[in-house]
Amino acid sequence: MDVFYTLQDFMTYTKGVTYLLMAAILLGMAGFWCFLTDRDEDE
Amino acid sequence: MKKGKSLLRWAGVLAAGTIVLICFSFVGARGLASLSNDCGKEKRADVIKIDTLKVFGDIERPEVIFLHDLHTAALEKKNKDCSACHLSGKNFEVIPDTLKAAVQRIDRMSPKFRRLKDISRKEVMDIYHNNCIECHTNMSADGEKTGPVTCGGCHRKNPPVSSRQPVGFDKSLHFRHSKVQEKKCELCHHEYDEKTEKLVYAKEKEVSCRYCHKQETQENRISLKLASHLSCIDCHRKTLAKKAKAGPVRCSGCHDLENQKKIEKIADVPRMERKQPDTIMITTGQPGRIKDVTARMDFVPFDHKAHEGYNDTCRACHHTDLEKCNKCHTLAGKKEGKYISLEQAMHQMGTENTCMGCHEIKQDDKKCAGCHVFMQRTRKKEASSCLKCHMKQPEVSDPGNAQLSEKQLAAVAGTMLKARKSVTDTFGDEDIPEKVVIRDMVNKYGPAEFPHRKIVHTLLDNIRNNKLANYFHSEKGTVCQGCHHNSPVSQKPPRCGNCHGKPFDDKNMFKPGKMGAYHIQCMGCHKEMGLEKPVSCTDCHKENKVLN
Amino acid sequence: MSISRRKFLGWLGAAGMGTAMGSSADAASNKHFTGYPGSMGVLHDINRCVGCRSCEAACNKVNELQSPDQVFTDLSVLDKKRRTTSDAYTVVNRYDPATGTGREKEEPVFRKIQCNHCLEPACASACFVRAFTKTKEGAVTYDASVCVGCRYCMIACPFNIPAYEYDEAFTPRVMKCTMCHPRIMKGQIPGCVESCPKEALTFGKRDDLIKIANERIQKYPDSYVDHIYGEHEMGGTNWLYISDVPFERAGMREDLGITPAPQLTSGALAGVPIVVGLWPVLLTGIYAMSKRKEKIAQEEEAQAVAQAVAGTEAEAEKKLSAALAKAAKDKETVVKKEVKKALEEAAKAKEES
Amino acid sequence: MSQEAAVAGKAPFTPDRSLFTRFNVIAGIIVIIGLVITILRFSGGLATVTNLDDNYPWGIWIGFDLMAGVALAAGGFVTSAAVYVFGMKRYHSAVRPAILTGFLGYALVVVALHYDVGRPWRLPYPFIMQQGTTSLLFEVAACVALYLTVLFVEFSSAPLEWLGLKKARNIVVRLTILLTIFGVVLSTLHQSSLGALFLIAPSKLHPLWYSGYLPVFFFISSIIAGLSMVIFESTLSHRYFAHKMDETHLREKEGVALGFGKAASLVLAGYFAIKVIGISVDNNWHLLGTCYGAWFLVELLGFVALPCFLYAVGVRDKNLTLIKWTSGLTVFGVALNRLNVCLIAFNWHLPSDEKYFPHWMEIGISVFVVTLGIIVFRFIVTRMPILYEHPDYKDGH
Repeated sequence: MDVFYTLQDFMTYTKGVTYLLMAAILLGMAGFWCFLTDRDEDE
Repeated sequence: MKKGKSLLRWAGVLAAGTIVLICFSFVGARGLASLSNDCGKEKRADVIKIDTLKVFGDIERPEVIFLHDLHTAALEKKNKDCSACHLSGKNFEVIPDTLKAAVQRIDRMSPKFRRLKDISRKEVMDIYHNNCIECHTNMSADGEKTGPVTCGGCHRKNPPVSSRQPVGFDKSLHFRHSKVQEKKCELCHHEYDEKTEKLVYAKEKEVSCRYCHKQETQENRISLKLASHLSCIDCHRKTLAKKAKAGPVRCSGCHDLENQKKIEKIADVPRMERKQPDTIMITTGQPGRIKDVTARMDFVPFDHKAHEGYNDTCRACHHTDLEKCNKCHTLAGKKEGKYISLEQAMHQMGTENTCMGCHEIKQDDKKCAGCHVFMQRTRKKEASSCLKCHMKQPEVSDPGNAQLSEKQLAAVAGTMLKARKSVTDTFGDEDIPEKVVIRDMVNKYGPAEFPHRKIVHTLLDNIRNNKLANYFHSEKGTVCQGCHHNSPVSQKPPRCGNCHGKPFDDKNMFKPGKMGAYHIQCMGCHKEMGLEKPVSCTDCHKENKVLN
Repeated sequence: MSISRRKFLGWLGAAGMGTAMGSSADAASNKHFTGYPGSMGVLHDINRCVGCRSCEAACNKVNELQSPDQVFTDLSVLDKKRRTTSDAYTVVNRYDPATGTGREKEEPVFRKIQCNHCLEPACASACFVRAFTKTKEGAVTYDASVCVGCRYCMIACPFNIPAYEYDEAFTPRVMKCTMCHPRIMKGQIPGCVESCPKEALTFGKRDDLIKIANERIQKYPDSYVDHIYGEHEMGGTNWLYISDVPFERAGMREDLGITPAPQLTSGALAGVPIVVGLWPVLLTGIYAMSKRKEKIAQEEEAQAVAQAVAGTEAEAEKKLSAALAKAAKDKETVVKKEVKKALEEAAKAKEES
Repeated sequence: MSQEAAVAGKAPFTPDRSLFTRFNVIAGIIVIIGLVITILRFSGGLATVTNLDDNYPWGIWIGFDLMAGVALAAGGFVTSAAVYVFGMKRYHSAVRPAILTGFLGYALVVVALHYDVGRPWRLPYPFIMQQGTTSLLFEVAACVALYLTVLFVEFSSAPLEWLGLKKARNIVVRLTILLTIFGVVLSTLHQSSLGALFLIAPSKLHPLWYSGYLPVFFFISSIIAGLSMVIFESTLSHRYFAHKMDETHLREKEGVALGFGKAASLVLAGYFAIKVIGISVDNNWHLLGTCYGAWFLVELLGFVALPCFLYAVGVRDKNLTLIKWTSGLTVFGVALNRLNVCLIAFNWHLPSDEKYFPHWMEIGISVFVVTLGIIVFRFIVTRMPILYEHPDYKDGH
């Protein structure tokens, strides 16, 4: 793993990853909701 | 619902609202920022807190702040004197016969207001309320400016700040008083006789008031405050009544900083005579020995007479009584001496109550600081300097048990002190370079001519009449060490450049570079000695014609 | 008076070594950060500074800044308090230590102001294009080529250091001291330090500077306040100060605390992904529930309607059948009548014939 | 109603009137001045039109246009959330105006931002060049950018109906719920982050306003601003565009005012509570005695507690006028809060003569931007199906 000497560097890296994850989550959620509910219509 | 209003108006209102909001907020903000600092309070020297009722338990209202001089002045106008408020106290205190002489001149007054004793809460409270309010109301009835009559008026929440300065009875004052009173010491000095339970005067046993009269009143001795106010003020008052020149009777007369500066000072006060020794031998207390085998160090001859001159009161050294140091400060230290050993009592640094501590403080003098500021305070002193005080004792047969009386010891001390040579010594002018030319900043300036010999002479002149300095600079080359530090004393010390080269060398990071060294040393010294020059670079460096 | 290149490389080498092995111990656990090992800094000894402004002059020269109207040898500018601006990376101010204490005027002290090059720079933490970099040499540098000019760095800086070229129409930049990073990389020392005649500025490794500072403090206890400003302030800075007067008497904030800037915002930043992760769940949940309520409501309604409709149909049926029956009956009677009539006529006709 | 509509119809700006109505003239003048200042700012730099300095890098363009602007544009997400997520269908007619105001609000914020930042053409840099992920401003930027898009899409159904592009319109409508949830998430994030921007400057912002809760304060107060703004805006538009409103809208709008008023009152109460908690956790009680403390109390009592109470009274007595005026007060209050945090209580250590006071041209631009908003709003509502439902799309929901 990379070695960070300043909290600044560390956060730049980790927050960067977090942002990517957040994008993924937002899209994933929408998709998952559809997957979860696409059979509801016929009840 | 109002009809037919045009959007225009509304847009207007919006815009106006915006602008108003913004402006108003910012004006507000500026106001806030400017208002943030609070006003200063008036300062007086005669602020007296009346919280007498505290002796009867808690007080319900804030204590009264009483401005004494204000009242004294007001009463004077109506040519009333202290007796208007203070009852004569002839019989509120037994006056010992031995002090009759004094008493005849003083009829003491109770420092309390309109009473001699605090009998009961109720009574004391009434005394104040009735008298104060009565007087105030009467005066205002006569249309005179006067004090408050409402509760809040006296029991104030935010009293004026007291600028009361403690005042001391220094040598000069003491001399002036004893002169006026034809050396009638008994007028003031007294001590308490256990057997007769009386205050008696003991000749040549006079001590400082503070040795007995402490901060607070103890069972058979009143507090220093009370003692001084009773004696001083009453005497002053009496003398004034006789239309004679007398000391102040107002608070501000003694306790106001400005007035304190006005008090007349006698330059060279003659010695206070009470049969104290001129010279003494500071010993470990081992009776009569000329050398204490357990102490190993030689005793120190001490010029008591001279030091009386250097200090303002005996208390400077004799902090609790006029006994010998080693009575309490023994080699091992003991309870009476707060376990401060003799060694500490004499050598402890960073305090003015020990020999070395006091001597070190003397180095802050402008004339000394130039060199001494660069000397590490917490450094280890050279062993040789110990012997300056712990002088070699004159040879006696069998030092182990040679018996000598106090007097003899003192005499020995005297002779030893006489033997001391206290003259600053240094090299002959021929060995002191006259000028040193420094060419290090030639890229910026012309060479700097350093008037080496002139400076040496100035330094010597500065300490010419300083006995202490002379005694400690009496070896050749000691003075030179001021600048030529960190190298052995020598007629030809190394050049600055030999040690100081490029700056910021991480191998020896504590040593400044050459330019830094020069400027730190020269400018530092000039600053400490309070020399106005140099103001600008060209005061030392020649203007560089080529560059500018 | 530039330090030899070799020694300098030595420094960087040391730094490099540290980087390689040194503090990986701290860094390995991404919890406690001690800054780049062996990073450089400057120690400002306020006690030594005489306010000659040589540093300002040097700074102006080496950074090729716009030269001011008053020459640097003119000390009258010290009469007013100044701050760093877009054409002065550093300024020296004079302070009277007695101000605010009620004491009368005292020997003035001089303090140099410039970027303190924080170990955890607030400006870098605040910049949304990473225009600021904390270099391993210790300097905090600025890259104008990405700067948008939001000036959030200026809001963030606890020392009020960054300045802005407000009068630039097209290429305004944030301006601040760079600790002469370019010079350092060339093996030189910062311009101000080089020019200081009294060595009131000392350049070296931050760790060494702290040693030096402590040495002076303990050697001359009554000439220094027992505190190194910048050792811990705002998580520590590469520019350090020691002084003979309390630091706030020299116009420095002593209430900044020791929390590094990134820490101040980390909490809020940590909240962001949580919101992103859970809000959709929460909201969709609520949505689903309200939808379901709606649905139930609708179904009930539908049912009611159906019943109503059914009721009315039955009614209609009855009516119809009744009507039909009646119609049939009438028809019958009519037929009978006709038959009867016909029979009668037939009978009549028989009689006549 | 009809008669009122007629009155409103007489109002000087209805499109069938000549071009030189009083509104157009004044608006025109403001716009012209605005354009002139615009030219000055972009040719001469910030110094020529602003009083910004090195101690006050942010002026009213941030403090008012951005901070207050974003807060007041919160109506969009609040309403759409209420209607689509919480299924309060009875407020449906309020959605479109709210979305429109929100959209315009954000659009104008972005416009104002172009004036404030040094090199506006670089605004996309945080996304395309380097990502300063540790900066809360990055987070704000990202969310605002995304949310603006979301709002645009949400709003686009109106112009699409207007232009009669059925297909596209239907696609958009089908996305509604997704967009709404997106919108709420993004709003939560950037509304709070606007407050979090100041977390990094504890030494500059006055302790009474600085708090670890700043993000929460900002988010909650933005909801309040959103609710109030909807009431405020509907009042105005009803006064001037009543003739544009269809039956449903006119029928529902009282309900909207009452419902939103009630909600606002409730949230204000909560906001007041957490503000007090904010004081207590940092133990800043003693500061209330100071001048800044007094100012803080003005904000807290005059613009939080008071409107909270007034709303409550208004709702209990069904007093629409009171509710409407209160909405105005509340909007003002939130704006004031933003100014306090961003400018007035900021740099509170500075001596008064060094504190910032906006240049008239700065105010000019702010007014100009607001005016732009009004003009565009008017242009849209007088043409597109905002205050009424497009005949072709009845039972659209």
